[in-house]
Amino acid sequence: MTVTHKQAKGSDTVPFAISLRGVEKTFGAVCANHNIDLDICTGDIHGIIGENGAGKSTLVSILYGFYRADAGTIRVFGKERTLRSTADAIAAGIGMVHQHFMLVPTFTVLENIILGHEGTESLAKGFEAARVELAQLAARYGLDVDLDAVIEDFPVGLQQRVEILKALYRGANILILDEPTGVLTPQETDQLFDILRALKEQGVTILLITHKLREIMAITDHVSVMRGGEMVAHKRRSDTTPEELAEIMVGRPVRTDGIWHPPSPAQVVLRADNLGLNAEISADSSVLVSEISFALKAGEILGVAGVSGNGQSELLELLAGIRAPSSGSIQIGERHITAEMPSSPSEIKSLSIAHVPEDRHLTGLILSFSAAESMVLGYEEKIAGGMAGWLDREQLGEHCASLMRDFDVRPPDPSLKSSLFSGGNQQKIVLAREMSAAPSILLVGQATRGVDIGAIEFIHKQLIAMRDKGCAIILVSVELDEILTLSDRIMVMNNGSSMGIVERKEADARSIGLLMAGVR
Amino acid sequence: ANDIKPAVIFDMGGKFDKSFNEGVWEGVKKFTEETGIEVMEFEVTNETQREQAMRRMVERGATIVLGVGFAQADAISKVSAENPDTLFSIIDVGWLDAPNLRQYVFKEHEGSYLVGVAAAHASQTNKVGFVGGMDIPLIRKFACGYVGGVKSVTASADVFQNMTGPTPSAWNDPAKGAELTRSQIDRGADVVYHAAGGTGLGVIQAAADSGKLAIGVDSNQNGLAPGSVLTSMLKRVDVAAYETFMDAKNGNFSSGVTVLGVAEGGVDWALDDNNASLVTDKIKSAVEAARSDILSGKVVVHNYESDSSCPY
Amino acid sequence: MEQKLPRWIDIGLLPLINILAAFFVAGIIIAVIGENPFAALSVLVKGAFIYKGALGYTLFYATNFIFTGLAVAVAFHASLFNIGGEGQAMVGGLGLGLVALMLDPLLPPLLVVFIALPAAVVFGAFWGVIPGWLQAKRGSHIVITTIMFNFIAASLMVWLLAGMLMAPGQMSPETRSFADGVALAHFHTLLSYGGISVAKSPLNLSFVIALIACVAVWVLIWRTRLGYVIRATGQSEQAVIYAGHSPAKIIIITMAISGGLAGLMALNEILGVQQRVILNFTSGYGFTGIAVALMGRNHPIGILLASLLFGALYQGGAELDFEFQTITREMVLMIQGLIILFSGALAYMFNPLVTRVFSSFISASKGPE
Amino acid sequence: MMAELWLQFVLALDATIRMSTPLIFCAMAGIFSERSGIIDISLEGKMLLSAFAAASLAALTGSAMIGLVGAIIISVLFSLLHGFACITHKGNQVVSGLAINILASGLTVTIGFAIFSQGGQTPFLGREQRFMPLELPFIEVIESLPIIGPSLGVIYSEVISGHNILVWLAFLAVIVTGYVLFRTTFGLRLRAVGEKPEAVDTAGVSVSWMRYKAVIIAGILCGMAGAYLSVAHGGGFVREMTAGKGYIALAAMIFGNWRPVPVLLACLMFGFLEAIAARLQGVDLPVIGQVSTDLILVLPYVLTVILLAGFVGKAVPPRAIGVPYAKER
Ligand SMILES: Nc1ncnc2c1ncn2[C@@H]1O[C@H](COP(=O)(O)OP(=O)(O)OP(=O)(O)O)[C@@H](O)[C@H]1O
Ligand SMILES: Nc1ncnc2c1ncn2[C@@H]1O[C@H](COP(=O)(O)OP(=O)(O)OP(=O)(O)O)[C@@H](O)[C@H]1O
Ligand SMILES: [Mg+2]
Ligand SMILES: [Mg+2]
Repeated sequence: MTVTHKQAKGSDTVPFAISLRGVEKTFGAVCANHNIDLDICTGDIHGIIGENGAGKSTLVSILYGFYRADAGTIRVFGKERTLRSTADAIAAGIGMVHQHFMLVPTFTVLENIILGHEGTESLAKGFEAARVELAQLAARYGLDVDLDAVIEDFPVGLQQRVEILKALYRGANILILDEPTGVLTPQETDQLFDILRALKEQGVTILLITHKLREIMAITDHVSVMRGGEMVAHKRRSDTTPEELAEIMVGRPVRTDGIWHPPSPAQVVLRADNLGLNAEISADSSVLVSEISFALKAGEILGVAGVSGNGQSELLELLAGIRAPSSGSIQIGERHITAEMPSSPSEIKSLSIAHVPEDRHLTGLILSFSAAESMVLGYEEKIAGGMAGWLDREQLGEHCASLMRDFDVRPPDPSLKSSLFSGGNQQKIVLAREMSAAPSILLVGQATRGVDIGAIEFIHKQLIAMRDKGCAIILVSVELDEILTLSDRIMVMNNGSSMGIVERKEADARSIGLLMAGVR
Repeated sequence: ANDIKPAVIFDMGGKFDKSFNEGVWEGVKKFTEETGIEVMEFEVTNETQREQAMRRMVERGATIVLGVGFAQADAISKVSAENPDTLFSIIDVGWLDAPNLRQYVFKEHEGSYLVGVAAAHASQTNKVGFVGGMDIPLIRKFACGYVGGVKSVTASADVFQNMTGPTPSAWNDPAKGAELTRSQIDRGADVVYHAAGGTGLGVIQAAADSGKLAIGVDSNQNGLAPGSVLTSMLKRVDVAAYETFMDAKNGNFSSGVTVLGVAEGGVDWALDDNNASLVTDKIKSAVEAARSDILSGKVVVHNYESDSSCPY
Repeated sequence: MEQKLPRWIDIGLLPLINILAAFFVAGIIIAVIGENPFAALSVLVKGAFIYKGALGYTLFYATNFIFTGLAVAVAFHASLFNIGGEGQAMVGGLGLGLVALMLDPLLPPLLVVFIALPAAVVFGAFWGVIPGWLQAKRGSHIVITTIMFNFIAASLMVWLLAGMLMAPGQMSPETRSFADGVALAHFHTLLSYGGISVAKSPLNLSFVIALIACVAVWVLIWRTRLGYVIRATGQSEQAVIYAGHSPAKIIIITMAISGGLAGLMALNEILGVQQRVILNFTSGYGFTGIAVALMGRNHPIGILLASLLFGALYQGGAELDFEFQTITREMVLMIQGLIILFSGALAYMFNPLVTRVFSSFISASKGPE
Repeated sequence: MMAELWLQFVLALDATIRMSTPLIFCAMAGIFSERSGIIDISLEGKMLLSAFAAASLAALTGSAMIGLVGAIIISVLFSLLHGFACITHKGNQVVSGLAINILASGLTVTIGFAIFSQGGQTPFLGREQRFMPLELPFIEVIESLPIIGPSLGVIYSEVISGHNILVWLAFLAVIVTGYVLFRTTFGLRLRAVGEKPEAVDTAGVSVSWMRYKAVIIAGILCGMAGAYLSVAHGGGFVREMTAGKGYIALAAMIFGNWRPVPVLLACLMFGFLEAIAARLQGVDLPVIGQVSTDLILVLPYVLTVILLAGFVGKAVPPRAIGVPYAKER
């Protein structure tokens, strides 16, 4: 099925910024893009949505010359182009902000921006010229960054800003953003959208990939939907609704809210008392977490909201035994975890606490392992007792296959390498592993980052079901929507300390947002 | 008997090591040139090959097998016992016992003593040096004889001693050899003797660069840097190799230990056109005097290997 | 674009093509010096497998490579680059020797062998654990420390063998021979008990131990919890901490296993052949183990095959040196270098070509669609 | 006595510089290669090949300069081979390096024997066929300065003056390396390609070509190291004459965290440890007395381990090192 849409502004004089016909791309047996036709109007913000693995990233990688299409034509501003390399794409005026940033972590902002476009052999001269130009760009689009800061010290929001600046510096007038908001806080997302609007005003064409329909509705002019490698629909934003888009995407109606129902909390299972954590190696010995106190009951979900980098990650690591508290205590049953008597991840596990880490790539999975192997990470003892215990392949495979069935992991192939699953499915593997341990307490970090709406719906349902079975859940998320959808109580963190715990019925986006910003 | 089939097994240094193995090769070459009989050769590259090579030589019909170097002792003692009809000969070994095995032992200490005497006379500073390859008894034996020779002339002389290193590359590190030599020269040495294989080339070159003197070892190294090599301590392994094959050819082969010292012409110092200008009459007569003292038994040069110590 | 090749091409045909390419280049060199490349090849192959005792020697060398290759591979699975196989083997041999020399006057030979064998493992492991500990606890780069530990082991050997351990009345830096019977039985003797007579070769029971080690390493890495954690440590320390293990501990354990395997190499050389500790018995096998492990893709079966290849090259190469006056041991070294280059470093060179040929073959046989 | 000790110390410094020179060249070569993401353990082999090429050409033509040029060419050729295996064909970098090292051992002796029939050695080179030490002017002037004259004079005449041109080039190489890496566009891209090749690729710069350039530069530097060994510091080629220096240079490079100046210091440290080891052998030290030869020989290695364990923090290699760059994940 191919659908093309009419030139929106109806004039034939302004050519499409991008116009694709019959683009094909296969990886081995997988057809990632099949017969793609797509027209993007100059000056538009054009959204692309689709499930995980639908072929969105592949399509834009072709546009950016990163992959070469097997067939099809690409026109940029009406001119047919062969995009053999990224250099060709840059020359054609295309810039891209990748989902996983293409920044050298040890370099400064300035170095990253001018990389490949230094102008002269002498760096000093290149820097000078770039500073001048960047100052102008920053003023024009409201993009302020410290040019001399090192990238790895930057929060993701700022890193992304650098990526945008980099593209603009290279003269892009078409900007592609692949899931730019997946890792951003709502505030950062708002700032990003302000920037995008400013860019649009200056005539830049924007192609935006996202999983969040709210964002599509908020900012785009047109939206295209992909499914299974094909382009299945094109819509004018004003002619569609989130419900309709979701249904085209997933192929069935999706419930985005109304999953929650009142909990029946029982006894307290975990108590944090004045919990604090100081940075270990930092010269300024800054405080990462300070004076956090709360009591968690069985059968409730405690949401932890906050702009990322305000100590939620560290709190989660404290509770998971990865870090030892500097002060205060955590009480679980009879056990008091303190600075003097720190815990360890293995002890925490033995206390029937499971942990879904924030970063599934670095921590939650071992990407080069098969799904079956990743499925027992931290629980190898279940299959093989003792350090030299025997890991039975068949048992591993069966264990994994049954969990994959329960959690609808696609493809349900235990022998597939973990890295080859889409983000949503990787997330499901981690969740399946941790939930199947039937813990009495579940720590969850960023449950649905980068995951498509179908999978989000599924994951949310699972969490509520766990809660109903009497599990106590701590849910850390930068998605305010997610917190509001799932939590029974909400703790808001700012600058390492708690701004207070709000009951669900008293919570709304505005009040929580103010607390997140540190306004009481 | 003209149906002899000789074979030689060089050791790890390789037949072109510019000293020990190459000396043997000279003797082998001379034998081939004179008799027209080809000699089968093999150069070992690891420990296991010694025995294997010896067996292969026997299998291929060798009637006399010459092993080069003490490292082959174990192999030759096994293989000679298994093949009583084949003749064997080994250089630098004197402690085995087999009716079909001839062993050559050199009195390197005597030769080193001679060049020590020469060094002491040539030295203006009364400081001389020695650079060895690895800190093993054989090298200590060279060093000890040398010290004896030096001290017999100038009792108060300083003899600096350095070893190159613990790994096999110690025999092939001319850069380090040169550096050790320079360190000795910096401390005042003006004659440096080496027993370090390829490393020794660095010794000779460093001495030449600083306008000092070096002493070569094993074969005649006087020609390497004419005018800078005072003399060389000759270890006539070529004679041993030649003799072994000749005796086997002529049916004169005898087993037992042959000790080659100054008296037998097995060790000596080298005098030729290249160093004629360096060896003054005084040096010449002193060395000759030392030689006759050794011959007469007036001087007995201490053998380090006899008690693992050096009295000088 | 990226047609997946059938397994037989991937692990059978391609390596074969690579080796042929190496032989082709080596053949050119041999032709240049005026020898017949085919004659040389035939000597190489016969020398490695066919001549009397040749196979025994080939397997004997292969035994060394299996041990050192496995040592490198185990460490590699934890992302540790253990260059110290050479030193670990030396120290393993030292430990074995010390035990044998100490006990052989007191105990029956068989018992001595049984005690000396683990001593080789323990000493080798010890020499691996120190760099492992330094890496885990002090962050000292394991590549440098293992290089340094090779030098230190070599010095230790010279010091002991030319000093207190030297056999009295001897002049070479080696210990006295062990008592009779303190040795691993040779295959030719074992087979002669069964009435089979084969040529003498140094091939001994160590080969069987090496095969057992292959299986053991395979089980360890892919079938035990420890192996799982070792591999996980190699991929992501963060994930390992999260899973409740200590990467430092795993690094140390891994290096102990790796060092122990390298130490086992001493069995073959010292208990198998020399029956005394000699200087430099490792002859660079530890270094070659790196190439063996990497060519064998760090898998015991691959290592076994690579070891056989290297063993054949060592043995057949020596035979080349024997047979041809013009072919020297350096030339044999060159041929070995070429083979490592083609079948190791350039292993993927022919992939695209073979893939293209293969897919055109497939589509031709399928006919036009 | 004090003056004598001082002199010995100064002479040890002088020796340090001579011993460090090949290490410095090789370590800088290593920096270029590894900063671009290519592990290079073939430093040893390339140094050996170029030592051989330099000595042979110098012996044949009588010109050290031709020797140096030949050394560089041969070393670059083998760098290209390394690149062909690891960059173009995504082969294992360590295996490729090992193969080159083994090839070098065999090739040098085989060709050497074919040309010179001296068992793989080249003829001993005369002074005119080598780079000889250059004496700097003003030694007398400095020595005659009041008060500081004598001690400064010794340093000037022994440590600073009296080195051959390649020694100067080695130190220049450090400055150039630092400048190129951190002050030029080329250096920026080079470092980026070793840290995050995707970033360079998406910036429209060819990752492969950058890496090729890096290994070529490494080849040039290795060529100089080899030439230094055989036609400057030494006077001829001997089989295996590099004797593990390439590996020590690699260690120095890691020790210095892939940064030119710390790496220079690490090379000097290795040189210094060797120099004093040479000078301590058989010397009567106050208090300790004579130190055993074996102990002295092992000193540099033990000290390295101790330093590494005690003082140097964790070495952080370029992040993309050893991984062939492929667009597909
Ligand atoms: N480098 C690759 N090699 C092989 N197959 C690939 C590669 N990249 C993508 N694919 C295949 O192409 C399909 C589309 O992948 P793509 O990354 O474009 O999905 P996506 O729509 O961006 O998903 P997500 O929403 O998770 O980002 C995948 O299902 C996968 O099978
Ligand atoms: N080498 C590959 N071969 C086959 N499929 C691949 C390969 N690499 C990636 N894919 C597929 O590409 C798709 C997208 O992968 P990607 O890692 O971009 O997922 P994602 O949802 O974007 O994850 P995340 O958001 O966590 O980064 C997945 O369906 C995955 O299966
Ligand atoms: Mg994607
Ligand atoms: Mg994604």
